[in-house]
Formats: sequence, structure tokens, C-alpha cells
Amino acid sequence: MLQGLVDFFSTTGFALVTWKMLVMWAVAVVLLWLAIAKGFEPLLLVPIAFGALVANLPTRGVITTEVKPNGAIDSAIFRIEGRVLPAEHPGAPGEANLQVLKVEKVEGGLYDFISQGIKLELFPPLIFLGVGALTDFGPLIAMPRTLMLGAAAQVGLFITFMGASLLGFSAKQAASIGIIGGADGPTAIFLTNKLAPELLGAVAVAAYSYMSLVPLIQPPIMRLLTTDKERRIRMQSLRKVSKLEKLIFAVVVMIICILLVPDAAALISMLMLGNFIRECGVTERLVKSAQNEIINVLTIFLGTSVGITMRADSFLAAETLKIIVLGVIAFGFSTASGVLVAKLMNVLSPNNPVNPLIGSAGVSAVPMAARVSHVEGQKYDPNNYLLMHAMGPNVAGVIGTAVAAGYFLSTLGH
Amino acid sequence: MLQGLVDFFSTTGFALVTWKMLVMWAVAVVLLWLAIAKGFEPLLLVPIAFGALVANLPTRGVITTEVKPNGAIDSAIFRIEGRVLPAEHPGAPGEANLQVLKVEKVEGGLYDFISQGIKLELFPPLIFLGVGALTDFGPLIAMPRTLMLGAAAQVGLFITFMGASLLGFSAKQAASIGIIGGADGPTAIFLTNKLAPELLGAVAVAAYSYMSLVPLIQPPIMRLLTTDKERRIRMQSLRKVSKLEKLIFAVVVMIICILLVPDAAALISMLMLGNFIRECGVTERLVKSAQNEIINVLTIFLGTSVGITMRADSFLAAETLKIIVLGVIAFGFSTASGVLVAKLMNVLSPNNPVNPLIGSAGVSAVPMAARVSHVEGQKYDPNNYLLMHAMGPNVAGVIGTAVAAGYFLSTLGH
Amino acid sequence: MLQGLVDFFSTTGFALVTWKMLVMWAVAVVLLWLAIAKGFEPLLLVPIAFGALVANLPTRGVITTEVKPNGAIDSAIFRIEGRVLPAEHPGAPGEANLQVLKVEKVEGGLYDFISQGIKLELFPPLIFLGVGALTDFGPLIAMPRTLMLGAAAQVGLFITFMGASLLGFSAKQAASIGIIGGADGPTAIFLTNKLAPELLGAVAVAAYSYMSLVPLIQPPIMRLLTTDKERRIRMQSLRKVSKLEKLIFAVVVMIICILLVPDAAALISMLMLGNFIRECGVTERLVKSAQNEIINVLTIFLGTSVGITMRADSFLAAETLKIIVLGVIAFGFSTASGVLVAKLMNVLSPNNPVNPLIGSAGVSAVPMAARVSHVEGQKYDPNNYLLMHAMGPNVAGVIGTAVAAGYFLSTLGH
Amino acid sequence: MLLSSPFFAAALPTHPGIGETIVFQINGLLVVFLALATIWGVLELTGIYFRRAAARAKATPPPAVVAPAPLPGLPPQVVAAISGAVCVVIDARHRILAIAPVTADLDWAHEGRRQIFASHQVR
Amino acid sequence: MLLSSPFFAAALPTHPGIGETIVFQINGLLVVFLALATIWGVLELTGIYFRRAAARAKATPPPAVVAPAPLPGLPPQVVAAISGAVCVVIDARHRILAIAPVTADLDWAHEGRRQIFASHQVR
Amino acid sequence: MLLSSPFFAAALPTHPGIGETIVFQINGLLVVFLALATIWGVLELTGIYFRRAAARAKATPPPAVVAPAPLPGLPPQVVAAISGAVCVVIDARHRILAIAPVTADLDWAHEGRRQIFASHQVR
Ligand code: NA
Ligand code: NA
Ligand code: NA
Repeated sequence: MLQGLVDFFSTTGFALVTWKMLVMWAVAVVLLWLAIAKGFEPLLLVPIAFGALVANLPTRGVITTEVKPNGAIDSAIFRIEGRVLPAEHPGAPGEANLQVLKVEKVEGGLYDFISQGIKLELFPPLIFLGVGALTDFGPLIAMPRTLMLGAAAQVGLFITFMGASLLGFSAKQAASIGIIGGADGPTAIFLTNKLAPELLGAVAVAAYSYMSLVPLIQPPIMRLLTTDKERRIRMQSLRKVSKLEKLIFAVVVMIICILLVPDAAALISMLMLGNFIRECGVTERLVKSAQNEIINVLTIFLGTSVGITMRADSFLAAETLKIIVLGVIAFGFSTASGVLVAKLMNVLSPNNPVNPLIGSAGVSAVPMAARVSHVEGQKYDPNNYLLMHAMGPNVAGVIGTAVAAGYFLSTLGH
Repeated sequence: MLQGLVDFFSTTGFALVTWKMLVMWAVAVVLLWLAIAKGFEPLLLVPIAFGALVANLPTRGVITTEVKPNGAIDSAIFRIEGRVLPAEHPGAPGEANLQVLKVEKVEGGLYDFISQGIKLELFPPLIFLGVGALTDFGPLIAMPRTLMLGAAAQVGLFITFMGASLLGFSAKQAASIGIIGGADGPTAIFLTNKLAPELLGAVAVAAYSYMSLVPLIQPPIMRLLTTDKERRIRMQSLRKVSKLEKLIFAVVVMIICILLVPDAAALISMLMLGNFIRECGVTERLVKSAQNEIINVLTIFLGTSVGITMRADSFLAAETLKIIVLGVIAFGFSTASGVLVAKLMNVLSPNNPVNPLIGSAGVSAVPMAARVSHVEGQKYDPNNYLLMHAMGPNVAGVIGTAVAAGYFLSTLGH
Repeated sequence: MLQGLVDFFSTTGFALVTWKMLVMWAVAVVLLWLAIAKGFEPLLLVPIAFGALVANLPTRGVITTEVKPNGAIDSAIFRIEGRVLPAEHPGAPGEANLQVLKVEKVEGGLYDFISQGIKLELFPPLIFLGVGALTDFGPLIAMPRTLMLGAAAQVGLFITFMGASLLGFSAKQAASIGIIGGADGPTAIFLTNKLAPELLGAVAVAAYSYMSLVPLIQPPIMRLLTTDKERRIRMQSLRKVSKLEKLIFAVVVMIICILLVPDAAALISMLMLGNFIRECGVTERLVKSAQNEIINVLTIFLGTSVGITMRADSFLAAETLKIIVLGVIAFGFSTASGVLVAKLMNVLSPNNPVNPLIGSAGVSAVPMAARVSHVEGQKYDPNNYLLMHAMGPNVAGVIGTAVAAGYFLSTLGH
Repeated sequence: MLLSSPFFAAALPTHPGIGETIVFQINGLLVVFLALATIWGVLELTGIYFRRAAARAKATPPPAVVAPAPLPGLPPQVVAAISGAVCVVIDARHRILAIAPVTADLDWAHEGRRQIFASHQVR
Repeated sequence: MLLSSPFFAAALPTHPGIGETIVFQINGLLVVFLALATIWGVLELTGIYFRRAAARAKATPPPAVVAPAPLPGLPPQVVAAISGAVCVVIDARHRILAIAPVTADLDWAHEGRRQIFASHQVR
Repeated sequence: MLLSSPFFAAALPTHPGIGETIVFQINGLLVVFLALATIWGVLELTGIYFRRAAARAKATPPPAVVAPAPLPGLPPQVVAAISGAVCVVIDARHRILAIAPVTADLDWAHEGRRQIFASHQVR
């Protein structure tokens, strides 16, 4: 009797819980509190926090991790068991190294398979399919100049790249930290998984938390860099954009971006496919699926898969703190450069001025950053409706960050 | 002309139909009748019966089965055809057995791939994600004592384990037969696929059929073990449980169960993630997906994949009859032990008595077993509303069976 | 500074754009115009056209294609990187060629994985699951004779097979071109992927475009082959078909077709499973998923995966033009043979005549071909309601084409 | 299960001649007609059974459905409004047998219980 | 992370004897009761805290909700119709505080803006 | 198709110096501005075309939409109720041209047919 119980207890997980794992339990609870009580990107932070909790529990059959010779930790490993069959016609030319493997058994934990959605770079582009189906690029097409504000908002990315490399991060890691300033979850996860998978947890948590902090981080910077007169600038109401224009926009943006940064093709093509089926008006069934089924289901799996990488020994490291600090800097500089470039545009073409407050909306986090510009503008002139104008740079920022990610990939990725 | 037709007929399946397959067609039709006319778990039994029909037809390109040397039948086998490339930097240390396989072709039937959802243990935890999102643990939190009734209801599992091993089943097979008494489809399929995949069809059919028979099996046992006075016991109405309590419940249960039975981590973590996103109130989009898209689509694939394993030569065997008989015994003992432990609780703490009729609800099949206790109670006192009280043990039984499966896995699984 | 920019530009895609790719951009735009402005099967042609655009852009991380020694182009290739582990018990008999591969990394582009849905023949049967859930076979069961019109409509398939092989296509290619006349997207893609994957793009585009052209192609042929008196034939209203009959129909059709053409088992079993869960009335949740989530999501992926195979050098070839011409011929003959067999039926059993106009509906494209017969009939007698009668051959044609595909597979497939 | 399909002896060569294609075609058509004719045959059989059953059913008229005597004093528009509401809530075929004033005060409790009963059939 | 579970010394042989099965069973039951009893214990603790919190909340009555004085001259059926419409549109728990006539003409613009605000929280 | 990307000669070393990072940054920014500026240019061109098209459209006023003369004797609330119902059923932009009493008795048959017509466009 006793011997059986003793043996059973040797299989339980109590002995494997380290104090670091308890700290991670606390981190997960704090993230859950931020998401539920403070409304910090709940759709992402709740699954991420839950994944982090599971990552720091002595589970069996959920995730397999291995420490590689060079110290890096590799997770989501599974085994294929099968019989090597002789190739059908071995003699034929070009059949030299042909191998036929009859797979009899595949073994792995639940998240060894679900996390492949991240490792194979499938979830981010497919979520961008949904984001494209939810986004209206009308305001941007009506005022194409705001593209420059979307580009300006990427300055924070590159400045933080320098900051990170100064703090000792490798070039690949510095790029993954800089991308946080782009305020686009899928793009950040897409890039970080390719360049620095070991930072995935920290980068995702920083990116999604800062997106929720936009209403706190941006207003002080916007007020600091703008004069009272500039804040009251009223802009002409946007012209109505026709369906055909929006369809042409989707195809043109896809062609230009893929030609310039082929490495961002997966993200850009899915973003524009989602937008195209939204605007063309004859694919209602597909739009509904992209906006709901696809994006909701993948968000649960993306969030938990990111959380599962947040193991105590890799997350509770100095790098994580550096990343959190650098993340704020990235957001700060992106906001500032958006506003400054808006002021520059007024200098260059004073006749139809741009209210600099919409510059900060270049930091995507659609549509929250645009809402912040609108609310900020109303503080100085209650009848100044900036929302639609701010949506221009807001959605331009999504394209800007994808292009920046493409640049990082083509220079550092291969 | 004729020769072509004769050749064609050699490819048709007529010659391959055995009388056993005809018997299986009848079994499938009976299951369909039970599901449609008698309402026996239709969402599961219809796909399972259809899968069984396909399993016993001479199909090509649907399922590949092979008889292994030791007589066991292995199904859902597929082939990977590719070229073995020399590892990029062969000389490097630790690269000794590194192999890069460029996959050019993957070949297999439709259910060789869909059934991987069961073989890789993906469908059961993901369906538990949906079950968690559909379950209200409020009644259990309001009356934690009912956890003991959930535990008591697992007695049937272990008694049937002994019965099965006496009837000559191996320990692993006995565990897979015992789990039927837990009345949880996903848990039964999760355990059986790991310990005794050859019994998958019989165990699943028995489990889901008995869940529908709960309104027939339980009442006689409940009446047998309770006195008239006990059946009229009125219980205090349950206190209202706050959102925070439900959130804490989800996290606490996950931590305790994973620490104690790490092998049940996949099931428990998904069950509690589903419940957490239901109760936290800020992830409405994710809850809707878990409750509908995920659970419906996976139920079609789970059901048909289970059905596809029901091949004549493995299903039409003495074991199947033994399993069906043992299944009833499992349900009977689980019901009885639930009621008896409820009576025991009244003896131990007579001040706030428990109506033993809710003990039988420990046999999950949520919410049907709780309904049976409620309806039974009303026969003796029309104004005695036991439903909410019975939901306590009902949902506790889901956790109890998952823990029992964890015990079986950690002792027999490795 | 400059050197960095020059290096960056060496990674851009401008240099890789050939004039052929520009032609394909035009082809994609024309297809989009047909889908959006002319309503040509938008749900399919929009994703296909978009996929074609991406296929002809210098992308990285989207699709991997390789030219095989025999000149054929193979796409959707991915790599598996792992360590070959010694088999657990190497000595055991039958373990000779056992190999355990610990997979550490899987590499491939977004559509190298999504397109596996087509290469592994998963999307077509699963879309047929949805088609089955959307189809009412009542009219066919009420007038079983119309099955002969469904069969007659397959004549076009075989005539075009001969036409294609005369034009120099191989037998396998001829079968893939003939199937266009069946007007069933999933069946055409299922067969073409197996027999002649290199023609996938052209066959899919031709099939879906001609389905939309049914209201233009069919009426002239229908008028040509029918006398005024025949067009006014009124048919008795169809009897009401009970639920039980529809359930029996689903099972009977599945058994007969699988016995006769085992190779069509995947398509037929999913079509009938979808129809069974629709008609049995107790699986509402599963029907809703099959009719919406499953079919919508898979249509996006099927369409784009087909489009991605439309690379300039394989699509812009003489074969494509031949396929487009042969496609029309296939549709024409199918329509004609449907009408002629209807007239033959009137000769054989003059007592209850069939209005030959419904014969053309044997060319499935459900429910459009049936609508064409109805509208055509109303031109000659406004109170002659042929729609329900035309639905008979219309849905029979779906089964007919699946059987024809099974014939092609069993004769040419192995 | 996977049929190890016998090697199809007279399988068509990659580029079959005219004769062979014609034979191949006719065989194909025969197979399609054979399959659909078999289904036709079976449907005719089941058809006979079900047509007879339907005839028998018509012979014995269904139990006379007595029109629900509307509650005295209930204006017709209110009856129409109530049946409209019922139709929206019960999204399936239904027949209103009676309209009675609410007596017991337990109705919302019953509704709560009904929701739990129907809460989920997926297990 | 994957526990390399220690080889379970006294793992059951494939066909255990009666004695072994009984021991195995009882251990199994003990583990199940242990797990659920631990949860019970924790729930009793949290229960005490939350029962006290609920009691305190009952002591301090929630701020009296003053009934919204209906706009003079607004017939009761119109109030009923408006609250019905509100209930259909806001598909969640809500309380109507006041009903006021439309003044500003910007309302549909606000509605447009509200839709953009709520357009999507997934990023 | 996969570009076998030429080995990026001056790829950044793992730990680039200050000078290299600054150059790398500026290049990055230039690429982003270049991409978005190209899109800006194209949008300005299409913008000109569409602004002119919109102006021309405004010049030729759209065919005057004659207000649907409501059926004599039809009280305004009934018209309001009908258009409300139409709005709920047709869940898209629409304009009511006329309201006419039901004449033919085939309407429900037409509705059945309409549902079959729209039953599914996925093939
Ligand atoms: Na951005
Ligand atoms: Na249970
Ligand atoms: Na067809």
C-alpha cells in the first residue's frame, strides 16, 4: 500500500517547483490583473498570462523544452517514429538521396504542436488577414500625406535598435526589441520568432502592455512638442473615398511593399487580402470569417503559445527589464517623431496645415492611438473632430512597421 | 471494350465486403437510431456512427491501416517522401546525427491526417477548452463539500478497473474501461488513446451511450440507497459567488491538479483556461469562439475519427461485449458511491444536511446527471429545487475524472 | 552609408520581375474584375486572383518552388531539421528500419504549409462536408429518374477527355481537363491535384469561370435542342419527402458509390456526412459549423492556394488556352447531353413527360443551373415553375461528377 | 481500409490512341450510369414504401386541432403581438395552443433553470 | 516543461494479481480524494473571506437608486417601447437613468464615431 | 517564389559598432520612408483621377428621386412600422420606392424560391 503511494508521489510535480517559478506565478497574476481590472489588451494578455502560468508548472505532455549545447533553450520539440522504406525506383537519376519515411507514430505535448503556429510563422500573417478585414484605409487614401506620419512613427524602432545594441544585445535581438515601438503585436511576434526567439515572451508582453498604455504615454509627449495654436488647427473634412479606390489601394500597396521588402511578403499580402475581401463587397461570407472565426481562434492559440515560452529561467533575467525600459523609449520616440514630422509638414506646405496631434497616431495600436489624438484635440477645441484624420497615420503605421520588419529580416534574417 | 470494364471491376470494392462488415453496418444504423430517435448524445454518436460506416466500407484514400507483427492494428499511417540533405555545418560539435529532410511529398488518406487530432492528443484538451467555457463552477464554489461527491463518483472507475483485469484485460486496458464510469467523453478518449488505442471505438461508444442512459440507470440506484425522509431534505439556497472567486477557483484548481497529477496537465489547463476566459468578462470574443467554433468543428472530427477506428475485425470481438457490460457496472458503482458518500456526510456533519439524491450527480455528463437528481427530488417534494445544488458534484466530477485519468497515466502511461 | 543601401537594394525584388509576371498581374486584375463587376463566383475567383498576384511577385517566406530534373515544377516544399535517434529497442524483430527523428526545426513559407491542404487532398472533401450540409436532395428523391439527367451531364467530361488527348495532353491531363465539365470546384481540384497538379491553376479558373457563365452558355444550347411544345411541358408537383427518406438516401448513396468507385470515397463520404447531419435534425450545432465556419475558412485557403500555383512560366502557356477552349466544349456537351437524355426519357416513357429544359441542370453549379432552367421555362409559360424539378438533376450532377472522378482515379490514378 | 488496388492491367498508356480513348470513354460513361442507375433503383423501392405510408397517413386525418379559444377580453392586436413575440423567441416551427395570464411568480426562475438544462449537450 | 518522470519502480505488471489491483485501486482513490480535498480546503478559506466581504457589502446599502422621473407628457407605452428598444440594442445588463428628447443634431455622427472606437480590439 | 537572396555582403556583425548601427538605422528609415513615399505618390495620382470623377458626378445631379407618394389612406405610423420591419429584414443599405397592398397570393412561394436561389454560392 505505502510503497505504491510513495512511488506515486515520486511522479508528482511538487519537488520540481522552484522559487523562480513562484515568482513567475506572481508575474502571471499581475498580468491577469492588468488585463482584467485595467483593461490592458485583455484579448491578448489573458491567454499570454495563462500560458505563462502553465509554462511554470511541472506539466507532462504539454511542452517539451531542451537546453542546446550553446545554452539556448529550444521548445516545442516533437518526435516522428517511422520506418525508412527503400525509394520506389532507387536507380533513377536524381533519386540518390530520396527517402520515404512511413510515419507510424508522432509524439509530442499539446503545445509542442500548437506552438508550431508561431515557430512556422503561420499565426501572425493569418491574424493580419483578420486585421486587414477589420481596417478601413479610407481616411489614409483621402489624405495620402499622412503616410509620412506613419513612416515617421517608425523612427522610434531604429533609435531603440541603437539603444538595445548599446546595452549589449546582439543586432538580431536589438531589432526584435526595436519593433516593440511599432505597436503591432503580430509583426513583433513575426520578427522576434525569426531573429531572437528567446526574447519572444518579453517582447510580446512589452508590446501589448504599451499598446494599452498609449493613452498614458502619448499625451504628455504630444503636449510637450505642440504649441496651443497648433493644437487648435482644424483640418478640412476628408473627401469620400470610392470602393474602386480602396481596391486599387490594396493591390498597389501589396505590389510596392513586396517589391521593396520581399521578406515582409507574408504579412503584407495577408493584410491586403483581408482588406480587399472587406472592400470588394461580394465576399461577405469570407469577410465575416476573417473578422471573427479566424482572428478569435488564432488569438487564443497565439497568446497561450507566447505565454508558454515565458519559463522562469529565461524570462526572469536582466534582459527582460532592459526590454521593458527600451520598449517605453521606443514608444516615446515613435510618438515624438510622428508629431515632429507633422510640424515639419506644416513648415513645408503651410497652405493646408496638419494638426500635429494626429502625428502621434502613427504608432498603430489601431484605433486607440487615433482616439488619443481625437480626445487630446477636443481638450483645446471641443468642436474639433480629429478622429478620422488621425485614422490616416494610424493605419499607415501598420504598413510602416511591416516594412521596417521586412528591412530587419532582409538585412539580419538570412 | 469488355476487357476495360472487367479491369475496372477489379478496382471496385464489391469483392472486399465481408459479412462482418455488414454486421458493422447494422451496428452503425442502430447507433444512428439511438442518436436520432432516442436522443442518445446525438452530437457525438451521429459522427461516430458515420465514421464506423466508412471504416467498414472498401474505401481508398480515406484511412490506412496496417497489422503489426504482434497482431495489433495500427491506423492513420502516412508517408513523407523527401531528400536527405547534408547538415549545413556537419563538422560542428553536437551536429553528429543532425539530418535535414527536404519534404517533397506527403501521402496519406483524409483520415490518416484528421485522426492525428486524436493520436497526438489534441482534440480532447481543445474540446475541454470549450467545455470549460460552457461550465459554471459557481454552485461548486458555493458548496465546496460537494467536491467529495465528485471524488466519490470516481469509485466506479477503480472498481471496474478490478473487474476488467479479472476478465483478463491488461492493466492499461482495464484503466481505459474503468474511465467510462467518469462519464466524460474527452477524458475517456484522451486516456484510451494513450493506454489502449485498440479499444478506442468500444470505450467511446460505451461512454457516450451510458451518458444518455443516465436518466434510466441512476434513478433506481438512487431510490434503492435513500430513505423517503432523506429524499425530502431541503438544502439552504446557495450564496451568490462573485466573479473574483470564480477566477481564483480556476487558477487554484489548475495549480493543485497539475502539481498532483502532472500527466493530466493538458486536460486540466485547457478546462480552466476555457472557464477563466468565460468568467473574466473581458474576453467576450474568445469565449464565443471556444463555446461554438472550436467545440463544434472538433466534435465533427473527433466523432468521425473515433468511428473510423471501429473496424469489423477489432470491434466485433468478445472484448466489446465485456466493455459494454463493464461500462454499466462502472456507471452503477459511480452513482451508488456518490449517493453513499452523501449519506456519510450527513452522518459526519448532521447540522447542515445534504440531500443524498445530489450525490449521483458526481457522475459528470454535465448537466444531465444534475437534472436527474433535480427531477428525482421533485417526485417527493415538488417545491424542492435541487438542480443548482446537484450542479456542484456534477462539475466536481469533471475534475475528479481528469485527476483519475492523471493517476492512471502517471502509473501506467510511461 | 551608400554601401549599406546598395546592399539593401540587392535584396529587393525589382530585378526579379519579368514581363511574363506583368502579364500575370493583368490576368489577376481581369479575374478580379470578372468576380467583382460581373459576379463570376466571387467567393472563389477573388482569393484565386489574389493568390495569382502573390505567385507572380518576388516574395520570400511565402512559397518555395523547385524545378525537378524532368522540367516539372514542384511547389509547397518545406524542410524538417532534426536528430536521428537510435530506435529504442533496435534488436527487436521488425524494428530493422525503424527510425526516430527528433524534430527541432521545421522551415517553410506561409503557403508551403497552407497549400498542404490541397496537396494532401484535405480541402476538397472538407468543403464537400459544407456543400452537403447546404444541399437539399429532396427534389431528387421525389423524382429519382432525374438521376439519369445527372449521369447524362457527365457525357461532356468524357468527350472533352478525347478532345484533350487529341490535342496532345497525356491521359492524366485529359482527365483533369474533362472534369471541368462537371462544374464542381472541389471535385475538379481533388482530381487535378492527384493526376495533373501542373494544370491546377488553369483547370480551377476555367471551372469556376464557366460555372458563372452557365446563364450565358446554356440557354442557346437548350433552345437549339428543344421544340416550343417541349419547353411548355408542365410537370406534376413533387411529393413531400420525409426526413427518414432523406437519411436513408444519404447512407444508400454513400454505400453504393464507395463500393463502385472506392477512389471517390473521401468526397462522397464527406458530402453525405454533411447532408446527414443537415437532415437528421438533432445535430444543429454541427450543421451550423459545416455550413459556415468550415466552408468559409477553407474557401479562403483553397482559393489562395490554387492561385499561388498560377506562376507566369507555367500558366502563360499554350496549354492554358487549350484548357479554356476545351472547358467551354465540356460545358456545352454536358448541357446538350443533359437535354437530349431528357428528350430520350420522354420517348421511352411518354405518360409522365419531363420538360427537357431541366436536363441542362445536370451540370451541377448548384443552384444556378437549376435557376437557368426555371427562368428559361418561364419565358415560354410564366406560370410553369420548373425550379424544384430542375434541382433534381442539379444535385444528381454533383454525385455524377464525383463518380466520374472516382473512375478516372481508379483507372489512371495508381 | 486501404485497398491494395490490383495493378490495373490494361491501364491507359500516357498517350492512348483514338481507339483506346473511345473505349475508355464509353466505359467511364457506363460506370457513371451504372452507379446512378443503382441509386435510382433503390430510390424507386424506398419511394414505393414511403408513398404508401404517406397515402395511409392522409387516409387517417390528423387529430382535429381545436382553435385556441382566445382569452375573453383580450384585444386581437395583443394576441397578434404576443404570437409575434413567441415567433421571434422560438426560432423553430411551433403552434400556439393557449394564452393564459401569468399566475405563479416563479417564471423567471424556471427560465433560469431552462437555460442551465439546455446549457450544453457537448461533452 | 517536460518532467523526465522517474521510472515508476513498482509499476503494475501487464496482468497484475488481485492483491496488486486492490492496492492500486485504493491508491488511485486516495489520490483523487486528496486532490479534491485540497481544493475543498482552499475553497473553504477563500469562501470565508468572500462571505465576510459579502456580509460587509450588505451592511452598507448601495446608493439609493432614484427612479428616473419620466419626462412629463410622455405616455407610459412610449416609455415601454423606448426601454424595449434600448434592451434589444444593448445586449447586456443596463439601467435606464433618463429619457430626454434629442437636441443636438450630431447624434448619428457620434454613433459613427462610436463604431470606429469599438471597431476592433484585436491587434 | 522564393528568392535565393544574395548573401548580404555587408550584413551587420552580431555586435556592430556605433558607426555601423547609425548607418544601419538611417538606411532602415530611408527604406521605410521610400516605401511609404512611393505609395503616397501613387495615391496622389489615383487621387487626382477620382477627385475629378467625383466632381463630374456632382456636376450631373443624380436622377431626381421622386419621394414615394404614400398610398392614400395609409396612416404615417403604419408606413413607419413597415419601413422599420423592412430595415430589420434587409440588413444592408436600401431605399423604399413604393408600398403596395399584397395582391397575388404567391408571395410565400416566391420567398421559398428566393431562399433556394440564395441558398449557397459556395461550390
Ligand atoms: Na505600427
Ligand atoms: Na466525471
Ligand atoms: Na457535376
